[in-house]
Amino acid sequence: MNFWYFWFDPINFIARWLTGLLTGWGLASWLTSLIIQLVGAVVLISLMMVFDIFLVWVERKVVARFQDRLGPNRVGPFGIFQPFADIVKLIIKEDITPDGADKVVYNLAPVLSLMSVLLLWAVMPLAPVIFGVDLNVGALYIIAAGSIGTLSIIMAAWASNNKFALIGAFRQVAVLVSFEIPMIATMLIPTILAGSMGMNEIVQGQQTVWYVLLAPLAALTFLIAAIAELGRSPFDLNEAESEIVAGFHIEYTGMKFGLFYAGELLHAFTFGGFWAILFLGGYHLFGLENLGPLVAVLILFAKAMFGYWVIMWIRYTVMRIRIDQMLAFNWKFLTPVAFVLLMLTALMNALLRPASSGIYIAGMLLTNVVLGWIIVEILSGFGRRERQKAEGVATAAASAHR
Amino acid sequence: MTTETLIWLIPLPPILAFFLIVLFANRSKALSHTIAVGAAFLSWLGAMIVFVRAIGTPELGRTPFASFINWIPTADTWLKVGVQIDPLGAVVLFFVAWTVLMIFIYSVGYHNFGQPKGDHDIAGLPPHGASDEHGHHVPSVEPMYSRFFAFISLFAFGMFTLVVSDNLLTLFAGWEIMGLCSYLLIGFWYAKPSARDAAVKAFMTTRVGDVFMLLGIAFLYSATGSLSYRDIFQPQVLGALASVPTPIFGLSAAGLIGLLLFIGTIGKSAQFPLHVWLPDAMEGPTPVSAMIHAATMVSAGVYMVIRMFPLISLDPHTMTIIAFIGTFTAIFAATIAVAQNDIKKVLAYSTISQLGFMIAALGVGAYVAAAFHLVTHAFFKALLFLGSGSVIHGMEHGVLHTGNHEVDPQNMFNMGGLRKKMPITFWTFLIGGFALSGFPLLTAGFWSKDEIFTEAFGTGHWIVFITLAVAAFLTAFYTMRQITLTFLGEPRTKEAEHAHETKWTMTAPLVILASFAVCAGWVGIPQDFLGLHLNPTWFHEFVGSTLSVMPGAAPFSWIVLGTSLVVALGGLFVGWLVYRNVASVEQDKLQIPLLKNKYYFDEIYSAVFIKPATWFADAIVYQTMDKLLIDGVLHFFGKAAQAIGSVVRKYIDLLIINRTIGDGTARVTQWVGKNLRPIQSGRIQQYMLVSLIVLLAIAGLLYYLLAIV
Amino acid sequence: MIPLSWFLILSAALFSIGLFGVLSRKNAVAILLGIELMLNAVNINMVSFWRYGDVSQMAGQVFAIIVFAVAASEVAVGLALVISVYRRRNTVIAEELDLMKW
Amino acid sequence: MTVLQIFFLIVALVILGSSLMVVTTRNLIHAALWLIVTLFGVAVLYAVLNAGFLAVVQVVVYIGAIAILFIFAVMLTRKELRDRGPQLNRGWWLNVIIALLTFGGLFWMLQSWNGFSKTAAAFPSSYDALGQLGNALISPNAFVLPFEVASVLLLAALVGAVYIAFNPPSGDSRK
Repeated sequence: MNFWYFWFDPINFIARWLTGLLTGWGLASWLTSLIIQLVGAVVLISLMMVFDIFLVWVERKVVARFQDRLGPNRVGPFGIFQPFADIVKLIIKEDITPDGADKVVYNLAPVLSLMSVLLLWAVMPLAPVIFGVDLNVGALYIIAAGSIGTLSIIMAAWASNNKFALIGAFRQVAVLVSFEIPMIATMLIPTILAGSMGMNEIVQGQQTVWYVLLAPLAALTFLIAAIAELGRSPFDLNEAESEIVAGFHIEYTGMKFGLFYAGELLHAFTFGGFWAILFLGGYHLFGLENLGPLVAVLILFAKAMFGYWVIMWIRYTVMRIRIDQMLAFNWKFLTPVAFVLLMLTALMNALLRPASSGIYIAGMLLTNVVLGWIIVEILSGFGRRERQKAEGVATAAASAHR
Repeated sequence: MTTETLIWLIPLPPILAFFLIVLFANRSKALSHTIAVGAAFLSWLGAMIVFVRAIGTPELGRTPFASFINWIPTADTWLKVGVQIDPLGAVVLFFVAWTVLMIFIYSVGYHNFGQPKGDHDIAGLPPHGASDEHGHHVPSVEPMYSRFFAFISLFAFGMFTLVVSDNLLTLFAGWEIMGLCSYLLIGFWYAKPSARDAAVKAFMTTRVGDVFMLLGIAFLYSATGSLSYRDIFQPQVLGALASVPTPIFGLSAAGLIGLLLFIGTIGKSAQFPLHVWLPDAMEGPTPVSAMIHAATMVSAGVYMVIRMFPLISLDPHTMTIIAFIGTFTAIFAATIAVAQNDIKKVLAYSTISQLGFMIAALGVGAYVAAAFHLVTHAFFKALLFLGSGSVIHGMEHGVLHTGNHEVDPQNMFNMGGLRKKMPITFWTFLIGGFALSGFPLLTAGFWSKDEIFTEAFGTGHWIVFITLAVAAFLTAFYTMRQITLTFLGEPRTKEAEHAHETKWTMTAPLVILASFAVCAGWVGIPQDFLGLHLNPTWFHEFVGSTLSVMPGAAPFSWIVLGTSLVVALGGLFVGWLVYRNVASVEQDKLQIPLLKNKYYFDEIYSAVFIKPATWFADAIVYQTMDKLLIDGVLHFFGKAAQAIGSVVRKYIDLLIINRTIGDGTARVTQWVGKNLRPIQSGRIQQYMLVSLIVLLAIAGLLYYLLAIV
Repeated sequence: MIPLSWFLILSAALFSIGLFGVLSRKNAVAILLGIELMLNAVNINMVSFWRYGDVSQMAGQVFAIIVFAVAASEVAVGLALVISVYRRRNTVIAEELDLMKW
Repeated sequence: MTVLQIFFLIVALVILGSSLMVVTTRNLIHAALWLIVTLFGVAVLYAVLNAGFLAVVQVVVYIGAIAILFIFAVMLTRKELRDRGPQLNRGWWLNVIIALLTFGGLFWMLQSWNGFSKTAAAFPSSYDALGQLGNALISPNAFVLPFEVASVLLLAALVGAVYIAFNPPSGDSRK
């Protein structure tokens, strides 16, 4: 019985045990709850950091497969201990602070960068009973944490006293501030569908049907905005090795660079997780999550890994685009699409909600399909015009040449 | 669908077509004419159904198809509008629907649909032809094709409204819509100054008649409180109207109203003395001439008089005036027609003359005869006009072929021998011409004209009878002159040699109308013709039943029959005889200046009305009233005000206001500004500091003051 | 429980500090920073009055949000102006931008 | 003194200290970063006041947008990264007096108000402040008009900012 209690509510089980223990020591109740919350946060963060190490390996392995290589395969079976070797390497490197750097800010930036990612896990509902806090403004919280990441980038770049870093930061900040808009707009779509901004309620709202079925275009838009937010290819022009060497973390060495790197990987995985939560049903998988919270956590991690894999897939397949193309893409395409989606979804949701669930799902899906079709038509028309213009220029040039 | 509903719906398709073409279809020529012809066809269909039901309904005269709605509330009653089809309305609807449909179809060909765009055609001028890829000159399509169909659709709406309405108000509305369309269509080629002038002339001249007609309607409404035929033609109402005297010419109210309404007809049906606009109206495209100025609109004037016959016939004076005007117009226009060289002008004067026949028939009380001639005339005159349009079209083809644009394709002396080139046009034109002349027994014109003669003779109007007989002789003469000059003999010009037959869209209406020009008369063969005892005259029975008392038919007379045979056959023969060998204008003995210049009516009007009016406007109104009197007063005021102003300026403005107040304040302001200048340092923070200190000071002061209180 | 006065005193202090910044800083951007401080002081007041009054009356929060909007607009336009001025005059020192004087 | 009061005092100290740094520090980037600390402190205060939504919005709008814009502006309006020389106007001591006077005036005014030191009723546990706020913002009986006006203001500011900062492609304004 004790075991089943643990199995179905492990966190509360441990919390109750700890409370008993600590009050037994004679501590004040507020101190006890504070300690327990701190312990919870520390445990969660530590787990994520360890998982981050695993992610390094995943990333290196996957990219290798994408590029038709083997990837790390010397340290341990399948090279699984390669990240530890990397860490050792990073730690023993010389820690350089450039001359003319703003030391405090310079050292604060990588911490903030990783912190902004870890903050996100506070609202991540891992299982029905395993979550940090159930904020009623969870969706906004994600954006808020993301803005701290933006801040860390600009701090790092400015403190480095380096032109390349500053250029990278400018680009990144412009991109982040811009892509926040479609991101918020598409995050509001699950919010509308679930009737709440809280992550838990959004996940619970997907008990019967995942929102990716109701709003596939929103899922796609969110993914694109998330990739831009992450600064990964094709939107990785904050790093853009071939142009500005490494962007904002050009001057960082050793473990400080490691923090940025780890933060980036974990960030990608986290957004995979949020993608799963907002659109892919979170820990729901045909009732399997009822077997126990740990199963639910596994399901969620698998889905998050899928999202992470999609992000990687795009990263290693698509080439980088220019900053002006990127901003134009956002302001002239993604933002309008996101707003149209938002309005249309709200409207259709209000119209179809009273209908039976079959009609509701079919109607929402149909709306998305029709809108997608219209978007594709508009895009292809635009593309045709551009192509004709280009061809016209080419023929004109050719005739002039002749 | 009940017949009443159907009658309501008859005028609708053309107006819808008008809006559709104007708003949506004006880019596509094919769509425009499809809409217009389709609308005309729908109206035709409705009209035919109504007509068939009407002739199948016994006692239609007593209980016509009628339906009305309350429209405008007047004090304690309603101004009603509605539709009504009685036997007269039915036959008018019949010929209107047919001619309108025919002319719509004809217009498609007339405006060269399917031909290429002109090389240098501009909107507002007739098309000049185009060159195709082989360098041949071919006719070019009308640039304002859609506009034409929109206008004639609107016109058709007006005509149908006029025919189906059961009261004078909607009749007048249709009447005026047609007036507008007439203006628009005469001036269709608005880039031609002559077309513009003709349009304005037509509009202004008919306006004179319309004003009197409106007066008549207003008088009628004030006298009876209703405009609907049903109410007006009540015996007690008519009796009251006939017995009320008016101070004008000693006419009764009925007579005066009838006279006023008849003046409207004079304008619309181009009777003397307001006939001057109709010949000039030939500047419009030929389908327009056919439809508006021969078949329908000018008939509307006659229709109105026939419609109001129970009222008009109450006063013998009015009837005398009507008879006089009609008879005079008939002979007068016929004499002018004899000397015209333009193929359309001849027909225009012929139209005036024939309308005179109808009016004269009404004047002698021949109600049915007038209606009969109205119907037959509409068919054969539309046929003649369309035929002339076909001839002109063929001639234009010749002109395009030779490229000699000096040759007028409308002048009959440039034609000749066209019967071989344009056989269908020739034969149909011949039928129409014979119908117009009253060729015995076969043609419709004979029967209707004969009936008018019989009535005039039978009622003892000798002068009318003889005058009309002479006019009929002249009619036959100029008709044969026209046919001879146009179709018989040898081509007088190269252009005539190269003319050829027009398209089926133009010839098909000709053939259909030609059959009507023959057959339409057979419904009106008198019962005792030649002393035989035939079936009762169907037309007489049917239309006559419109009146509350069936008019009696005048007895058959050998004198009348002989007269009508002599004038018709004699006129035709003489015409052929005289013009058989005429090769040029110089050989024509009838080019009498007096006739050629239409008795100088335009000049007389110019001298009598226009010149004095211009003189009055210029000399009296402008020079004396405006410049001398009004401007003088105004100038006086202006001068006086200026004088007062200069005094004020000198002693008050300059001295006190400028010197003391103006300069003084400026100086003070300048001084203050100079001394306050350092405050404006341009530093935002300093401003803020100062304003904050002031705020704190005032807040403290206020608090202090409030605390004390 | 925290008394309302603490919040009010804090916001008054923050407001005064912001005011000092606005009045004293040379750099135009820094002046805008001071304005942000003042706006935040106002917002603290709004929210605390909401909390310490009738919580079902949302006016305090609503106007806090409107202050957010105003602050965002003000910063956007203000900084755009500063950058524009810098391009033309090559300085952002408020005292040197005294073109609008006599 | 309860835990919450201690917590408040700490936050208040952070806010005041960092805001003082904002107005006094020489390095403008540091001033902007200090501003972020202040804003974060204010966000915490909102959370203490049960206005969670405002706290998050404070972070999103102020830290995520406004502060970043400030740092941008600072970077874009200098030729070198360091600020040299005094950053305060000459008569800054006068401004200290003015600020102190303002504070004194405000304090004096506030303490004369009888609701000055009242305490709040406990926050109703099931009260959905966020939902109420949302309703109030879009309810025609409440604040929909100010809300719309604010949105129009934002739009105008957007257009205005783009227009002002737009660098004409040709022209000699950039020297």
